[in-house]
Amino acid sequence: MNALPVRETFALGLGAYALGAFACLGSWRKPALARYLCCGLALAAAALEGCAAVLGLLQGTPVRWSISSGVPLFAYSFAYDALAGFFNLILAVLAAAVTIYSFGYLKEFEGKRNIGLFGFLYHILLLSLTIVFAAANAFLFLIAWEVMALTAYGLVSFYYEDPETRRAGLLYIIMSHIDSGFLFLGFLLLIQASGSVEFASFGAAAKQLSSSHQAAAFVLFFLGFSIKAGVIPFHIWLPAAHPVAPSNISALLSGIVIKTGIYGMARIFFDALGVLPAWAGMLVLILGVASAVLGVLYALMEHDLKRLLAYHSIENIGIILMGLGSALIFRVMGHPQLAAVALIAAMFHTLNHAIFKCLLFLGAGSVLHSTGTRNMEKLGGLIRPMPATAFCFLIGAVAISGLPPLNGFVSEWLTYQSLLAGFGATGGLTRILFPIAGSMLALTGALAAACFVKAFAITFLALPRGAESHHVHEAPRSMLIGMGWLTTACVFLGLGATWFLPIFDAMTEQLLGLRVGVNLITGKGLVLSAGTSHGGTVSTAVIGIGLLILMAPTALLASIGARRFGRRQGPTWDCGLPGLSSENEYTATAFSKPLRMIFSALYQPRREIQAVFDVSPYYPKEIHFESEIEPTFEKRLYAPLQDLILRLSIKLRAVQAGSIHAYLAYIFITLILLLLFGVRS
Amino acid sequence: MILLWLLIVPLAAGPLAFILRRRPAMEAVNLTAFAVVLCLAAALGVQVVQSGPVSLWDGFFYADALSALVVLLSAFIALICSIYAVGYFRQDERDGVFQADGEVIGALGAYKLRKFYSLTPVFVFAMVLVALANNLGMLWVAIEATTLTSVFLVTFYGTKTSLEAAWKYIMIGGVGLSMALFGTFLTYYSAHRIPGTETLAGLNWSVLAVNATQLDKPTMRLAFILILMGYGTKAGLAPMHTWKPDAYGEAPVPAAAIFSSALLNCALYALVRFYILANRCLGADYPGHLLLLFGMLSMGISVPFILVQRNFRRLLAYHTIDHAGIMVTALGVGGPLGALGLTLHMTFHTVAKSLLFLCAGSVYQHFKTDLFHKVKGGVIHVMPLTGTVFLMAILAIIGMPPFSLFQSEFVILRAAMAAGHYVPSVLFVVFSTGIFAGALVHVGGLILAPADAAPVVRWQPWRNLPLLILSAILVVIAFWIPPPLFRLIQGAAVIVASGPVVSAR
Amino acid sequence: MPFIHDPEFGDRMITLMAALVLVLQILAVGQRWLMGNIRIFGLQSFLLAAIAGTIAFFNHANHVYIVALLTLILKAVVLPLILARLVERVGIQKEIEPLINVPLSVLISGCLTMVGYVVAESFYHPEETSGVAALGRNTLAIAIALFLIGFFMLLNRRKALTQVLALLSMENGIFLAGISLTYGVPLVIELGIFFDVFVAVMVLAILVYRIGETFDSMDVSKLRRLRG
Amino acid sequence: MIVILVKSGLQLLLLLLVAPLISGIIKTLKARLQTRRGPDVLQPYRDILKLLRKGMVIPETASWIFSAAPYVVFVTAALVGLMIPMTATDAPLSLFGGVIAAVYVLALGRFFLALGGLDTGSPFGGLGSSREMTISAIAEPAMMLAIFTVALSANSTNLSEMARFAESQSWRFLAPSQMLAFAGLFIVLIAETGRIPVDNPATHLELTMIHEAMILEYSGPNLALIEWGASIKQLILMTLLVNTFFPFGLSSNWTVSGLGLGLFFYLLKLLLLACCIVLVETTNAKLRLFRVPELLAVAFILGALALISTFLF
Repeated sequence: MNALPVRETFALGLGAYALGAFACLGSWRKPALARYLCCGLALAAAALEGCAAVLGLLQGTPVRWSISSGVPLFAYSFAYDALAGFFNLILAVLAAAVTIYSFGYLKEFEGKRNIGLFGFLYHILLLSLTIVFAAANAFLFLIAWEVMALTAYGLVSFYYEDPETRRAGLLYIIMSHIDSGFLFLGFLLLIQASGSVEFASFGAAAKQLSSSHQAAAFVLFFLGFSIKAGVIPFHIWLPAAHPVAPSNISALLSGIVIKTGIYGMARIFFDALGVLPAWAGMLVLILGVASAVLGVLYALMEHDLKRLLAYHSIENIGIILMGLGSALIFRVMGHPQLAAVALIAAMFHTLNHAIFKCLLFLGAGSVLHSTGTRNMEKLGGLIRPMPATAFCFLIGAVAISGLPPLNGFVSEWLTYQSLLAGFGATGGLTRILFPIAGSMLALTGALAAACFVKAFAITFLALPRGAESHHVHEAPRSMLIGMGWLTTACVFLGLGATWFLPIFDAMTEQLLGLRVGVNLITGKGLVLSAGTSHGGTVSTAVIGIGLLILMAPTALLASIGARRFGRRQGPTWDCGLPGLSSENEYTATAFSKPLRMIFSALYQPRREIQAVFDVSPYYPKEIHFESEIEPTFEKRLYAPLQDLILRLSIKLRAVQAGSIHAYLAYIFITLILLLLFGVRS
Repeated sequence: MILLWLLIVPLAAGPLAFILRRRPAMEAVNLTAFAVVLCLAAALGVQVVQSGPVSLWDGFFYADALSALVVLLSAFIALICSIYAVGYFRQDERDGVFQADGEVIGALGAYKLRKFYSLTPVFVFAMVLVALANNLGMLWVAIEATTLTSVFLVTFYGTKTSLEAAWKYIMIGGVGLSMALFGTFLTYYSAHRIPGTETLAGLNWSVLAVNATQLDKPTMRLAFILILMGYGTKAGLAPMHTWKPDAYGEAPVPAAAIFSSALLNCALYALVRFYILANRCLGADYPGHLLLLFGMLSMGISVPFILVQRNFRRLLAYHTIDHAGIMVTALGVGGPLGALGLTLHMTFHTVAKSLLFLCAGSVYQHFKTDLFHKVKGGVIHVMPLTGTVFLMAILAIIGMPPFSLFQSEFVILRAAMAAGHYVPSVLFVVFSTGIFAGALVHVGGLILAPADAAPVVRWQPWRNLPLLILSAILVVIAFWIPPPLFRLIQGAAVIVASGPVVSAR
Repeated sequence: MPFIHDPEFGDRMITLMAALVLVLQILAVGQRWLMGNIRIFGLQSFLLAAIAGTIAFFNHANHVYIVALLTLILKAVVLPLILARLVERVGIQKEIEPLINVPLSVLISGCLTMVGYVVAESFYHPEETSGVAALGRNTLAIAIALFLIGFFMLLNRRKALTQVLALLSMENGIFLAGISLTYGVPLVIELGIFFDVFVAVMVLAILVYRIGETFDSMDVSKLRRLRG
Repeated sequence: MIVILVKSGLQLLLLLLVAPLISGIIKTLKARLQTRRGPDVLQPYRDILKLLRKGMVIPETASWIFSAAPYVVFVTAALVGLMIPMTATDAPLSLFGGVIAAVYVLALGRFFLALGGLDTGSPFGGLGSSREMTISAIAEPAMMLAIFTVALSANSTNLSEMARFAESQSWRFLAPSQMLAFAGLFIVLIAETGRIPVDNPATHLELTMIHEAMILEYSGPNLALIEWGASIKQLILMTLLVNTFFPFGLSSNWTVSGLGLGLFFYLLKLLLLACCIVLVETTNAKLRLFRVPELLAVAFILGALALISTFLF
């Protein structure tokens, strides 16, 4: 195949992003123009990047090139291989959807906010994301990584007038700087081992990396990437930052920005660090399970729609880590075949999660756009005024709960198969770890289903609870198109999973050195097999078609009676009370009450009821009910750490207490010490 | 001949400004003098890059790539700050700052201005002399001169706190410089076995550097400790840093900007001169370990103070201590890469730190306070240009990648890891993360706070021009460094790593 | 007086005078009166000039003569006069109790002398140089001790003026070290150093005067407003 | 392609007929055990036919989801029915959906039923959905562990493979792992189909009902579909239990004689299992809702023990 113009389209895409950025900045005085420029150029750039990604994947062989940077020490070198192509494809798909969505969403900013600045930051964010995925040397990777964090900070704290947003933004940028600190040290270790800054040289030098070096590098990289991905002990910034960000930005954040952590892990663990020891894979798997279970448990207790979705990002990252962890374990236990299946499961779930999480956040955004509130206790009955948003949100909810025939089920099924294969193939402790992880995945899936029943039903079904959700209008057309584009992607990836899998072959060949695509697809391209000895087969296409075919007789059966006696509208059964209103409906807190009781050890729930009465306590005028669960990580881990640092620094302030004699004493003592001991060394 | 003119012009500008009492005249003298000095410095740089070290009066004044770089940076900052000073003091006069302490109206104001406009050129003369003096004794005399001329700049406003800051400045500076003098004497003694060192040239750095291997080892070890303590005090390394926050917090902002960038470079220049001698005489690890110790101490001590700081000018002072620590660490790491990291960092830091001080100055003058909690509305609403430039500069100074300071820190850390200093590298990253958090929380809060209805400040020509120039430079050098400047930086790095290229007379 | 030319006599005289300087320094540490301190400083400078003169006489190094003369005029006469006039202008005579009480500070000065010797031994081996060049070889230890005690006095005293005096005595210590090690640095540098010291004293005098005016007391420990 | 369609048509017919029969048998057996006559075995058929002919009342607050839910419940149950080997070892759609797919398709049905319950806006619907989702969430891991045990030993998650493997081994059932898995799965069966210790199917007492609360508002054909779907789901779970642990009598091919024999054995085994369920129902009282997780924790422990015992013994 002649050289496809990967490099040119990629460079054109970057140029479009840069042009868009400065065009928006230039036109910040005229909001309408800025909005058109921002969305138009971003869409064009996303399309270009999408083509580049597709060409890159078709190309098969990685395309490498480098341009000299200002500082003659380092060149900016790019490598457009399968991994970069895949992640850039996800980015392009999401960027297109979010840009179309933003076209309608930003109309609301016109009077109040600076759209030019928003467009500038938005373009630079997408630009830096594209470079992060295509960077081929540590220097360029770190620059793009920090620019991404910086622009994401600018966008997260876009509504900076309320202190909650500012605090969340600062927490975000400080945590992301800590993780780039870890990455910096990790890269330095590798650069020292390989002598050069290029990723390719890391892989080669990984052989003679001493085991302690490799372990140190692994821990540093794992900490760095899991802070960015929001793995459990380091996740506290995610539920804080995503809800306060504008909805189209939190869609991008959850969809692709936390995936840079996953991309980093795939690139470094499989490419640059050589074969990692078994404990590394197990650590990843265990933290994956912890993130999945705790993520969904905390999500259940949220009644802020976007915080709920943020916690679900943590859960799905956990599922992805399960795939990655088992891939690492299989590789070191000498089962490249199983490792490839596990890696495909992880990468496919990354793609699926990116799409349905972005869809859900856009849905939540249009709900917020119409009603103005994120609190589910005030929403309800939105399915009548906003049928299209409700349908898209429903598809997203079914997909994220992993229910067939949509794409969430396919990747969770592949994860199950790799976990099952783990039981048979490995020995010792891991033999038990895999099935337990499998059952935890089942628990996560079921809890996710429960959580999204709550989210969808309380937000969209029954009667509107708060004043905000009464006279509500449907989201503008462009927002619906954005969501529609992602809904079709969900359905297509679900039903047509078997046609989509071959694109992972190039990636598994690059990272693990073998192609397993062929034995994953059997039965005339319809059935997905696990390609392992313990595996089963499933075909979402047949399930989908089966459901449709069976729908026909049942509809016939049910319509016999309905035609003759018709259907009547009647009030819901209200046990004889005078008319049922929205106060009697089940609320989000009530829905999650049984689970709060069952997992009370984890939540430590706290409840306060004050009855306000004037005559006697038995006839309360008002009852104030307040219940909250304990933010264990913030309270137990991060708050004491922060207090310790601040107390320490306040104590250290005494060094500069103002007395000149003390200052001179410091110098005197240092001089005497150095004179007596310094001279010897 | 350039060297002579480089010295004469600033020296002459001082008394000339003193004679011409009226403000516009003094401003004009200052501006023209520093513009001429900048051109001369640029010419010197070009000549040194093309034809190697320049010397005058048989080696008494000697300029190689390192000194040319320091002179260029000092001259550039002096010009920028003098432009800013014009606007700054006009605003001070409008605000009646000089009348504030109720003494003699008018005359005192003029006297203060005369004091500033006459002392700054002499101060710049002293700094240029530091860079050009080949004789180590002359080097000491020049640095002592910088201290003496800058004391009255610190007491400019005449408030009680500025007096206190000045006293601490001169006392700690005096102690430091006496230690440096002692070190210089010991260096001179350690060269007593080398023939022909009785004459004046005996104390010339180029002579000593060439036959440094014959220096007396134990004496050099003691001498290096004393020099490190002495010039370290001028550079503000911990534990001798205590004068810096007071002096920078109290001095008028143009002076503080020059202190924090140009004076720091001169002190480091002196340290580097002796490091080269010690490196060739004692080997790299003895001076290296000492420098790493002081570097880590300085970075460590600045973290708590930045985390709980309440005054943004003092925050910038602690930042300078941190960056002094970074540069000394780079020197301690040594080797060609470490040296390049040092010279790169010196250049980038000079631009970024002076920009920060000038922004802080504008904010200070508008809000009449330098305490974070006293500044009501967000700076970005009241002063849009200053706010954005301040935010950009603070991001640059804490090492955010698109800007150049990240590149120099990358070089330094890579050199440190290559030399096997694992603990210092880890500490380096930890401290810079701490400082990142502290600086961003405080300055971010200052700039991005929500706006109450404060009127937008109108365009201030004199003060915004330097801001624009410096921020433009800051953005440009992040992506492209002009080749002649980069060759100068590389030449300086080669000298730091391996001593003088060719032995002057 | 034939014995004048005998180097042995010269060496004895220099060591005697250096010892006297050290004793004066320890006296200054315990001294309460400001004027007393200034006079001690003047006497010390005079003795230093004498040592320099003796070394110059024996080595016939005429640039050392000039240095000795300069020290005599500048440090022994002019500086004490300026400082005395400053004390009258400000009008504060008595130094209050130093930070560390007198007996303890004298004891510390003793230890510092010991440190001086330890440091001197660590690098200065006079045996190699013999004869005339070895004149005043053990004055180096006293010079370092002078420097350290001066530093300690700076640390220990509250009065601004005494701190200036301490700084000057440190500078004397260095001057003595220079003389004993290499018979002083080249003349031009020596002149530069003198000039700097002189200007420094002028600046310090102005500052002390200003502090006297604004804080109406020279007690430096009151300067504690700048913290954190 | 045509063969699969014919087979699934046959199996669908069998499914639709046997399901109400089994729930009828359970009801009558329970009544007999409690010394009362109880309705005759065919009563569920009459109920369904009666409901199919009745008119429907749709609550005002309900949206299209309320009326779509019954269809989804019925269709998902039917589809899973086609994946499970009932009379013959290879079920018609077994290639296209393993046991994990079956569990998740049932979960899809439950998802929409819960949404339907909440759509009515009445507190009972919310109560039922919340409890249904909670209990099924707790039951999932236990079910998965039990299924893993069987699947791992059968080297495949396809139900036909599992049945064929179980058939090939003699006295496979007596292996400790199989017995523990059977016990765990039996508890999960009780929880999933809403039998006595977890939920009382017969009651309409507000605070105790779980499954009934969700379908309170349904009437006419919708209610018929839901009832029928629920009975099909019950049949599926019982078949899963029966055919993976006691596979004798499953015919290896789709000949008329083989199917006849298979059907006889299949109904016999279902009858036995129904008797066990009835025994459990009559001897136990209904557990408080917050004690149910302890019961399911027992099931989880049994599943884990079963799994460990596969490679211990």
